[in-house]
Amino acid sequence: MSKSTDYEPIDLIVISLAREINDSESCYTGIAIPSAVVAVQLARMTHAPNLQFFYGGYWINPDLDVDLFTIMTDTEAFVESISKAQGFSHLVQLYQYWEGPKHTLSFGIIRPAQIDQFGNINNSVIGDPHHPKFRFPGGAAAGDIINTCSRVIAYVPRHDVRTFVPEVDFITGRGSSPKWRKDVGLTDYQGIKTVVTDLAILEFHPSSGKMCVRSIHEFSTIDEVQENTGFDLEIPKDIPTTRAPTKEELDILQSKADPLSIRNFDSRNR
Amino acid sequence: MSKSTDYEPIDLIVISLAREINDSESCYTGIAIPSAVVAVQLARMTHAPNLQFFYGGYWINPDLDVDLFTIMTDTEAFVESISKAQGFSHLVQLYQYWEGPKHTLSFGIIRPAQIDQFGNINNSVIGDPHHPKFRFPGGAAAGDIINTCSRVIAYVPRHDVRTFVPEVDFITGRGSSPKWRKDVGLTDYQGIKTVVTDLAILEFHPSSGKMCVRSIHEFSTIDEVQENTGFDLEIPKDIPTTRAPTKEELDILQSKADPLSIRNFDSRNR
Amino acid sequence: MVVIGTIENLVKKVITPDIKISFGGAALFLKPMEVVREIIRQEIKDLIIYTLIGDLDIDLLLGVKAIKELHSSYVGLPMIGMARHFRKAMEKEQSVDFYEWTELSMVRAFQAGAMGTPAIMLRSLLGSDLVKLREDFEEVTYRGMKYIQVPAITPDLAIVHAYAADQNGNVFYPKHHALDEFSTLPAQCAKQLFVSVERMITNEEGRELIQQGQSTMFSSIDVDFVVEAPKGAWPSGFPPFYASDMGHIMTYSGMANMPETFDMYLREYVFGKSQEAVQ
Amino acid sequence: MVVIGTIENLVKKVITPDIKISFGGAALFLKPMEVVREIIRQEIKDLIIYTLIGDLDIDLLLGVKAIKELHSSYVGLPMIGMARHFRKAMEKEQSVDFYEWTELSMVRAFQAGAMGTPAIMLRSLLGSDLVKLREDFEEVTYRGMKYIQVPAITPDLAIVHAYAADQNGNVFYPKHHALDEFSTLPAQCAKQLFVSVERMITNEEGRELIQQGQSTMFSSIDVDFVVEAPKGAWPSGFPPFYASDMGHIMTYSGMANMPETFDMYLREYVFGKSQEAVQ
Repeated sequence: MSKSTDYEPIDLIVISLAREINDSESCYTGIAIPSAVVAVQLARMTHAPNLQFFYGGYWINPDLDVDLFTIMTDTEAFVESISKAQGFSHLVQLYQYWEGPKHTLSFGIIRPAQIDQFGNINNSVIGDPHHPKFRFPGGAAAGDIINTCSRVIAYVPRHDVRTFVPEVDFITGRGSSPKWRKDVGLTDYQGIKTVVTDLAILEFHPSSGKMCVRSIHEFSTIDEVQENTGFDLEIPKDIPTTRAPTKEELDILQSKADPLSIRNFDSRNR
Repeated sequence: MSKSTDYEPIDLIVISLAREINDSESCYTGIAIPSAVVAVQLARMTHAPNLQFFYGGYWINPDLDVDLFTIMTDTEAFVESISKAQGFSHLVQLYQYWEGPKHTLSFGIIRPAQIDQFGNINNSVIGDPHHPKFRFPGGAAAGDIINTCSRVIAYVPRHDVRTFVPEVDFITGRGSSPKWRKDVGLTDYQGIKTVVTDLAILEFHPSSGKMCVRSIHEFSTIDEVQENTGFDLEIPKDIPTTRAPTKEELDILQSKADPLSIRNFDSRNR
Repeated sequence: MVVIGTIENLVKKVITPDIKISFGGAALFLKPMEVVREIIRQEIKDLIIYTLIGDLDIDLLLGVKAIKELHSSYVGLPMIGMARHFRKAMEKEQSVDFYEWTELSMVRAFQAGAMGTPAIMLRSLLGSDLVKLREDFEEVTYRGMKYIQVPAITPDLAIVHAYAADQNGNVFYPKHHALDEFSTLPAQCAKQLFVSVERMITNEEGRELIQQGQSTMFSSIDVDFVVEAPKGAWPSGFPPFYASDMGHIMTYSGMANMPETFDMYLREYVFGKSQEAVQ
Repeated sequence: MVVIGTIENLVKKVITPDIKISFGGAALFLKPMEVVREIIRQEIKDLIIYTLIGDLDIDLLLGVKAIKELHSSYVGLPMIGMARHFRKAMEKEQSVDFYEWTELSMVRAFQAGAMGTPAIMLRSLLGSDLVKLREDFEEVTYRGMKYIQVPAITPDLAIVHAYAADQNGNVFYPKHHALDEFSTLPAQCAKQLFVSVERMITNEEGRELIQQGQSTMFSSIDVDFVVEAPKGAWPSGFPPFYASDMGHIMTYSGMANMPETFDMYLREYVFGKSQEAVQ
């Protein structure tokens, strides 16, 4: 890190994720990837109060004023939240928004263990799947979300060559390739559109589908980003700097959206 | 009718249906075929108090002391019955007992509009299905029950050549043919085992699968049965007479199982 | 986002010719009868209807020739008798394409639609001539066993009647619910959901219902259109609020017998009186 | 007919080697943990387990080598980190056949099992290498569209934890229920159902719960075995009664790291204390 800042990289990750969210969109977040949960609540507390979202497959638009982790882990807050949610769903109803007759969810958020230059993700294994060198926990819904939400936002808490590989060892979920999506009839679902890391924000070239740099964070350099990426990134001439967190964003993040700092689970584990 | 009795033919139909039911079996009855509903409740009120049954896809073992029609049509009885049922089901749970991982229901009861010598039933159409001469209401679950309950009991309120035909115009549900059931892998479901009419009780020969007479009612003759059947019935040498209703059966039927005489809907309509 | 409106306005806006509609309810229970009457009042035609067990809803619509294509496992007046206009439409006028399903196959096709799977295998249809009438029912073999594969049902719109809706569009169902899945099954497979309710309530009242143990039958996010229609299932029943009005249905059955008396029925019970007066 | 018994007796009677079991709950919520501990106490091995999201339940059973074949979409300790014994079993010992599903494909396979359909088509698995590892996942085309067809899951037994059961075997769920379908999905596809409950109640109390608006999660007719196990989901959570015990799960995560400390964990929390003392 070449510059010191008054926030942590994980704060910028969460804030950048939140900025990818537009008001009145619909989405789903799992409960096991902390920064995604925090980012959604931060977006709701700032610019996206009308986000339609399922939390834990149950609450629809849960309490706007309390951090979401508390709802799941504090039984009193759980009961309290029931009277403040806009509605209640059932798990099976949620799955109807993945594949079913209802409208498609606008976006989902995932955390890949490996991602390659075409946006394929691997949350399964490194090495022979039957005799793995490294076994990840598994994709859970990541593969489903890539093929059922209109777009997907990925985040990577630690940008390094272990995560950013030329070709994933195993495709848990198929990438952004527009050609493949056309061939297989999945054009309504664009795959991963954006990858937010602790060094930069990445996106995919609309026709080639290859990963390129959208912006780098104020405390990182383009060399640092390229060094920590296992393949050649497409780098624009003038590289924008990721907009730094505003004081308001940081305040709301720290005091309301994530007072228990559950986002730090993401920087500790991977 | 050659003899006068102190009961109506429909009473003997219902009582004979009830006698086909064994205690502790499991079953389903629809709510639209009155004599089936009454027969099940009569069986529960006499010799089968431990019958496991779904009523209307909702109650499991509903009130043993009230007629079932009242539960569906009297809102106070409906609410009252909730506290007396042994359990509550959901429609979709019921369908898991038709096709699903749970044990097979012991029997179902159906009312065919046409039935042939091999136990095929037609509740659909007479004539060209696209330009029917006569359109029946449709099979509802009759076809499903034949292939998903261990055995099926059929009843025919008016035994005549319009109903008992050599070959049905249209197979709404496939008959008892042991060979066909073996070929298609449905041997767990025997199809129709018994047909109770206002003249006789009929069954199917275990190997040929052809309809034969089990007993004739005390007020009918074998000639009458054969005349009103559109094909040659196998008739045993000594034809048993259907056991007449006992006084207790008649009393319970009239006073408790069906005080509103909904079984008469069956003798009025067909 | 949920649109809340009057039955007149929303029926006019949403229900158009050639629309594929699934109806909630079954067998003289929980039919969206007031919406059916409004469809007749607005003279909307060429409907494609899916209903598990059709009764007065279907017979009325067939009587005014509003249905072009019909899918059901049974159309009749349970306990009472034949559905006159259904028979007439099929036998004499041949004015409707009727597709008969078995009850289970139709339920499975609703469930397949809800899951977004295009077709589903089941066994209970084996041996039935219903399969022969349908190009889209296929006999298939999976791991050596025979099945009939039927296509999913995916209506444009489901119409169901329920108890109450709050201003967000959460739809509530009475505490001791029964028969609710006769309405949720045809609703979950449809692209949009139109709900008539006994009464509109405030969000505050909705929260109180939840506190009292009512369940949400549909969540705000699943609902598209809501109208208030007190006693909107009548003459079909809505336990525990009101029973099926068997007397009225017998009256209907008699009046449906001849065109003159059916016209009288329509004038009296569909066009003639305001909704309040009927009930 | 429902059999009500002690956890010791019924686990011994029902859970045998090579049995295919689906677990209710997911992701540190509503896992049948006391039954898992009893399986370990009785040293039952060679289990075939299906669970949507595996966590401590799976990691404990893998730690004592009780699982022979495992189906799940994810095995880890959500928020906290890797499941140590899962990694060890896969990477070093290769002592378990693990079949990774996606969450949706596993849900659809549970639903297919419940419906008695042998396989089901879905699209979200398209392009995934998970398909290549499975002979029983097939790419199929229906009406010109590509799908992956996965086989139904049909376990011999489902084990779930719930709130209360009456003497008929009706199983109740708290009024403001959440997450219940994480348990009903794996239950409805199984041939038999084993339920542990926070408390046994009388039929009279069951009726009172219904009057108060509780819903029956499973009906008597669907339930085969019932045992009482107060706080039986601990340390997974059962809102609104108790939260996931994240502190304990972190302790576990540390102690699972080495064989010696894992033995201490087992002595302390599985074998060492009576059920009451743990909670």
